[in-house]
Amino acid sequence: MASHSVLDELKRTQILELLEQGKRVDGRALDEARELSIEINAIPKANGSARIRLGDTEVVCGVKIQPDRPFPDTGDKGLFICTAELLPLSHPTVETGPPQPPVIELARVTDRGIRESHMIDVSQLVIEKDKSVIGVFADNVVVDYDGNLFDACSYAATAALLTSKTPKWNWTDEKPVLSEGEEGQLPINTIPVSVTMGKIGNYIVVDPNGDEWASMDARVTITTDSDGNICALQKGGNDGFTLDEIVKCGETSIKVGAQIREKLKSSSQENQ
Amino acid sequence: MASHSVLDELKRTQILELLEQGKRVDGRALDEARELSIEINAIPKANGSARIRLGDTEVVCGVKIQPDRPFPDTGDKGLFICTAELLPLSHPTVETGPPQPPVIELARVTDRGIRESHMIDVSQLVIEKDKSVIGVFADNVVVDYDGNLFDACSYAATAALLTSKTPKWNWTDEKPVLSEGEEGQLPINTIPVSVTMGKIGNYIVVDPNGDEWASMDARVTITTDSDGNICALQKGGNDGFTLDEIVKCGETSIKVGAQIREKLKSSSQENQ
Amino acid sequence: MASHSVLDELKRTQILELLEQGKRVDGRALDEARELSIEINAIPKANGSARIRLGDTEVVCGVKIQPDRPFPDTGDKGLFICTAELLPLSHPTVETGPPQPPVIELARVTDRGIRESHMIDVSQLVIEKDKSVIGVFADNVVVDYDGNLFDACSYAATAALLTSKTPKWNWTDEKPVLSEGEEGQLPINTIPVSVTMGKIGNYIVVDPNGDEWASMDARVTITTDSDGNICALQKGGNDGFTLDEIVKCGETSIKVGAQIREKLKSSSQENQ
Amino acid sequence: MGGRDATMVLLDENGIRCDGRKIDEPRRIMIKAGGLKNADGSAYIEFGDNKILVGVFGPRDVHPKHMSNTDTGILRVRYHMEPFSVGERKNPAPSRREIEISKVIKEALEPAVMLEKFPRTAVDVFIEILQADGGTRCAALTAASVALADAGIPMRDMVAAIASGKVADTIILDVNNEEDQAGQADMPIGYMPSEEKITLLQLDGVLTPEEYKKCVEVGVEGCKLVYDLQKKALHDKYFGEKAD
Amino acid sequence: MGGRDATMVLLDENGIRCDGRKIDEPRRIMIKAGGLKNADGSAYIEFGDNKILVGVFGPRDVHPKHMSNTDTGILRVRYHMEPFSVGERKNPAPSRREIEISKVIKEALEPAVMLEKFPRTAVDVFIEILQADGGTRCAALTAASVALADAGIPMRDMVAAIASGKVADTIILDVNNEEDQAGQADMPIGYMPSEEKITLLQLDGVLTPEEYKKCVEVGVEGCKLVYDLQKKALHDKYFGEKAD
Amino acid sequence: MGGRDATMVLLDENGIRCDGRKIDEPRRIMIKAGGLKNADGSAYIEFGDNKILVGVFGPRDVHPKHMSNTDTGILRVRYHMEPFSVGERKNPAPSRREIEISKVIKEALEPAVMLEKFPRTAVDVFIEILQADGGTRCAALTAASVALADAGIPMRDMVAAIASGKVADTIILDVNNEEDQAGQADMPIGYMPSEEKITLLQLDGVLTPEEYKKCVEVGVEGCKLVYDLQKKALHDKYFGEKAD
Repeated sequence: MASHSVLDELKRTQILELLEQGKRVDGRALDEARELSIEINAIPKANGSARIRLGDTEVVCGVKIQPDRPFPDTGDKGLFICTAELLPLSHPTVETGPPQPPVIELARVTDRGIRESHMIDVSQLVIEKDKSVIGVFADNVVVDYDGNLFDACSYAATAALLTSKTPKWNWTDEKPVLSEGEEGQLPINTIPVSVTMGKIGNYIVVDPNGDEWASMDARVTITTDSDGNICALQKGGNDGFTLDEIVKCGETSIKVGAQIREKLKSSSQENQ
Repeated sequence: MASHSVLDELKRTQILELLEQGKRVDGRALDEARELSIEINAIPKANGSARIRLGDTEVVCGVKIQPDRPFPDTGDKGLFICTAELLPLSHPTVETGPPQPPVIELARVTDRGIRESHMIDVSQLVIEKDKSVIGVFADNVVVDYDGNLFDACSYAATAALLTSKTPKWNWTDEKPVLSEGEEGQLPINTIPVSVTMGKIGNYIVVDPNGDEWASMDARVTITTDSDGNICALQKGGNDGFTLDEIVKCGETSIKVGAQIREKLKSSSQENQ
Repeated sequence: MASHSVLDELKRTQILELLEQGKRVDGRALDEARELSIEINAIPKANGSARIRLGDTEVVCGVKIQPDRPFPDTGDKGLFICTAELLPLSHPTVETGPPQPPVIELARVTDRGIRESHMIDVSQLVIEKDKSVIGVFADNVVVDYDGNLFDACSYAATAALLTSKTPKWNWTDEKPVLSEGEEGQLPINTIPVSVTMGKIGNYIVVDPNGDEWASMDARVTITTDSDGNICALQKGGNDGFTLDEIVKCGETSIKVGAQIREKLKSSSQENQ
Repeated sequence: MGGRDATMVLLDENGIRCDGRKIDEPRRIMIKAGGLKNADGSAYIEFGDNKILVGVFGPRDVHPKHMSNTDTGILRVRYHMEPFSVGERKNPAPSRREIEISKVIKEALEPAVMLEKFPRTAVDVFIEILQADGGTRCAALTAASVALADAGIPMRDMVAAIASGKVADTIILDVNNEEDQAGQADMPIGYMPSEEKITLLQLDGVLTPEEYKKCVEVGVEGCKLVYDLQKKALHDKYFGEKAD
Repeated sequence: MGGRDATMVLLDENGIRCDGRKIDEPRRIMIKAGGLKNADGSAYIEFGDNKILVGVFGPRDVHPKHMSNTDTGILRVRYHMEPFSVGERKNPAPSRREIEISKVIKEALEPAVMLEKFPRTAVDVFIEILQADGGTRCAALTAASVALADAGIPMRDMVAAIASGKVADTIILDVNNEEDQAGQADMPIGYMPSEEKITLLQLDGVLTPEEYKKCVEVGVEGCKLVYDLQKKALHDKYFGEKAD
Repeated sequence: MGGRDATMVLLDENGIRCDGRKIDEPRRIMIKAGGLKNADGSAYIEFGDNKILVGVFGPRDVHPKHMSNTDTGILRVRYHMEPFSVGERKNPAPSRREIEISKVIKEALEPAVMLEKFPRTAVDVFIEILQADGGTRCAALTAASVALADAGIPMRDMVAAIASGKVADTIILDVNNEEDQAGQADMPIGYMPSEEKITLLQLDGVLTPEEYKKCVEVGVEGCKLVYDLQKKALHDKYFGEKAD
């Protein structure tokens, strides 16, 4: 997805010509995300899961919840770790092997968007202070690629977390013992929504698809929370933004984020 | 050993022509293994060891027995781990570096043949339940290559295990303490014997040598125990077997395995 | 720094012609080290540090002192570990990635020179026997390369260790607890000094610079202690030394080492 | 194979297994050909509680070139488990088990694929275990055959796969996770029905010579059942009412 | 961002921060262009207690060749922390954090470097964090720009960088380590003043829409201060009294 | 070198060492040239309780080509310990110690091998430590020289090796494992007798200048003893009664 060919150049020219007329290749408005479909509980044996499609980008997220050791300096907090991986069947250019920098960035941005929103109240995930805590692992795998993995992974993880069931453990004989039959929800504070915008020439488009992603000059991913505040941001790509563009992108992320938050809420409530 | 050259093709043609006359390149019968020579205690500082030659394939196995932590869910069982490695001096094509898939398969098949036979009663290898157990590590290194490493590694490991001396440990002050001067045998239930058969054209030969190994279409390794039962099997190679062939191979593995088991027994008894 | 070009050949010819006249490319005597400048405490947040230049070779060493677990069989001794790394900005040929054999040798020889001199009395670095000890980590990074990293890293580490301040820890509630405000010196027994000599043709030169390093046939690094004894030695390079040369190198290392030891002492005393 | 949970009844007096099946009854199997946009061919299988996705790319160029073969195409297979696919979260690094199974499945598919038809190139088969429930390698091999066919790769036949095994001294078809853990033997089989060739075969556990023969026979019969479902999946995609 | 040490006073009643600075006051910044003998260009920065060394090589050949681009040069950036640069000794293996920051800095520098002027070649930027104190990526980006200029690499502009943030519900300039740990938000910004382009931007922590706007504006103003120091460093080396 | 076990008597009043040897007496040394079928040359050595196997391949092509040298051949050496060769089972991953010793042995062999006679190619020396007992590097270097000669590689001389050292304030020949652990100094030496060149030399432990000189001299004399055994091993294979 990184190589630039003559074909890519032609696509970019076409995309730019359309944008000059206020149009996008797939007919969307500039500030319109693609259709988001959410299948909750796609992996029933996990503690939570979701399989989502954002246009033709498809991601599966499975959540595992299990006892773990706390970090030495935060013995009063549980763990939350969110990962992302590009499966080689998602696109012909994906290679197997250790994750490359773009995938490491994807995983870290997805993780940070959720973590910085304080979506999960990790202070409630303690089994025994300093000794045993609950770890929540949200692992995203990209199954089909058509651009904008940042938002797709974020939505998959959020949908999976909102509908996760967490077991309960008691601290007995110096180890965590599963309390059979007791299950609860994760302690959720807010619903973070990431909105990624691409800059192509002087135009900024929401949720770039694969062709737009290959053509864009820069991008910014902004995560907002249920209060309409901004809680995480990541700029990328090999060009820059003006100050005004960045402020405008903030506003767009709040507006588009609110729509997607409703979608995430309703699909999770259907599955309680 | 994976590359196919014109020379390999010529060898295969010659091997097949001979097989049509009921003969093998080295004069053996189709169901005849090569001569097996066993030197017990080749590495005196190990807890057990054997250096074996199967034809011109040579393998050294050293057994180390030492306290270890049990796996979390099997605190009432000791550990048994068997590995295999192709040393680069064993053949000009062997490369150093992390093990390639054929070597990983070799190690796992060798391990599984012994493990699934329940040769070693790991329930007797507990120092303190859930806290400390005895680990038995049988490491095979291939020193000279002439085909059929599966059986060579299996025989080396079995011969080394049959003659291993295990120290004793007591659980004192929350750690295992060596009990000086006390040594015993490993708790042995049965003697597993692996027999590998190669399919070349429509012929099946026992214990393929290096030239046969490079020429064969498919292979199957079948391990039998002292009761004449079949306890592990692995098919390999890029062709298949008919149902009848597979049944016949089972019978051959029992017959040939019984001969080799006697050989393993007698060489271990000479070394008690 | 390993490749040999026509330019390298020309340089070697020039160096040899000068040596035949008793001269070196930079005007030094054969048994003369380059100027050594030492900046103590270059990294104030570390427990000790030094930035040194030996001619145009520059090394930064930072010392970290922190509680650690002892090795199982030496529970009555603290840890001392010295490393060395070639930063890619130090020379255009340095590559990033896992350390290559020459860097591994550099790190191990630097570590051994200090360790074998017993410079640091690790028996005084115990917080609680068998449970918690003090670890002293001296990490060298090469910032600019002009030959003879062995001595440059050794001097940087020694200068940093001589001026390190060590915190104190008490064993409370089964863990080491920092005793605020108490700081002391490391327990120092002796000052080891490494002297590296290169053999070019039949000439032996002290402290080879980058051009000499690329031209030399063999090298020997000899470390001496404050008593004028020899405590570590490493021969390298793809030629050999006569017995007489080796004995002579020992004498040179004592003589040159004494000069450098004075320099290390005085710069550390200025910074107490 | 002594079984961790000796108290579990794997087979009751009426010959009914722990999950309600009869001894020769496979679990629910659902195969779907296609589904992925970017892969050249794909398949999805649910085999009991296994959920597996397979994508195929190729024939395509090989990099680096010296890995290619001027006489024949090469087949590359990766079997990979998602971290969330098993009980305790799996470490993302490829395990030795995954590497071995990748090789075993590759060698089970090679007799079926006409590699000689595309020299110098490679066909890549990527197997993703989304949820595991015992018998993943058989389910994966079954789905991989369908994905290869979906990609239009020339094939002699498809390989169908299922495990036979032994529980409570009885030979059974399609070993599930509990039976694998607590049972006496597990024998995964891959079979090309029209070629009558066994291309995958493994065994863990102890069998008498008679049981061994029975086990292979029961497995081969099971493969024929699976084979029909493979053909149906391709038919549904290419000739079914929902075909696109 | 709840803050580990809730008792620390990050901003007192007089608007003075924990290290004595005013809310819009940067830490002490010292930039030196050059300094390394072997690198084609280099710079050293002290930014508060950060101490960072940057070396640049290139344009130079790319190995292996297929990594090069016939149309344009490529920029490669490595951000690397020394084991002794942080409180607890850092494991020498590159962390995922270092890999991400390398990428973020690379993408912040690319708009500034005229890569099209040296096709097929690469420029390497090696960033070494000798001592870290919060805001390393901004200090590193600032120094990297100076090192690139010192190497004579053609540039549209330099990128200046600093973080704005929020502590005690107040937007501040140049977040230090304590403020990053115990504060409410940290927003590193990289900016090319003459091009008026933001090329690095990240945010951790919660901001209202108004605070967000303010934070970007404060950061951009801060970058202009840093920019003057970058120009001064180059001037001192090439036109100053101590120029060699 | 303070010695873990201060109570062990390393040298008694009669000048007899812990294993019964005199101070200038080497351990039992048995060298066999040849033995491996596939290697181009090989040797096996028992040196005290050390058991070491060496195989040599080459001169042969180098892959990738750019690693070769048009002017000269290259020598590659790998020193490798089996997991079972030491007291506690060794982790199979190559340790930093093994990498350093590989380099040291390579540089000790290079002066002996006429690399200039086979430009563009490589000679590979694979050293396998089957059982270790102190002094493995000297025993390995000794056997590697014989294996190179057995492979017909043109050589200026063989390198013979042994360690001298210091125990109980006395200079001794051939340091065993206990003496290495509890003694005062260990000095491995590799020497080409006909060239009179020391090609391997290391020292751990404290020596006065006089002891240092003595130690080198004792080591060189020891190497001459080893050298005779090397020549005998080759003679036995090629001219002995058992020669094939």
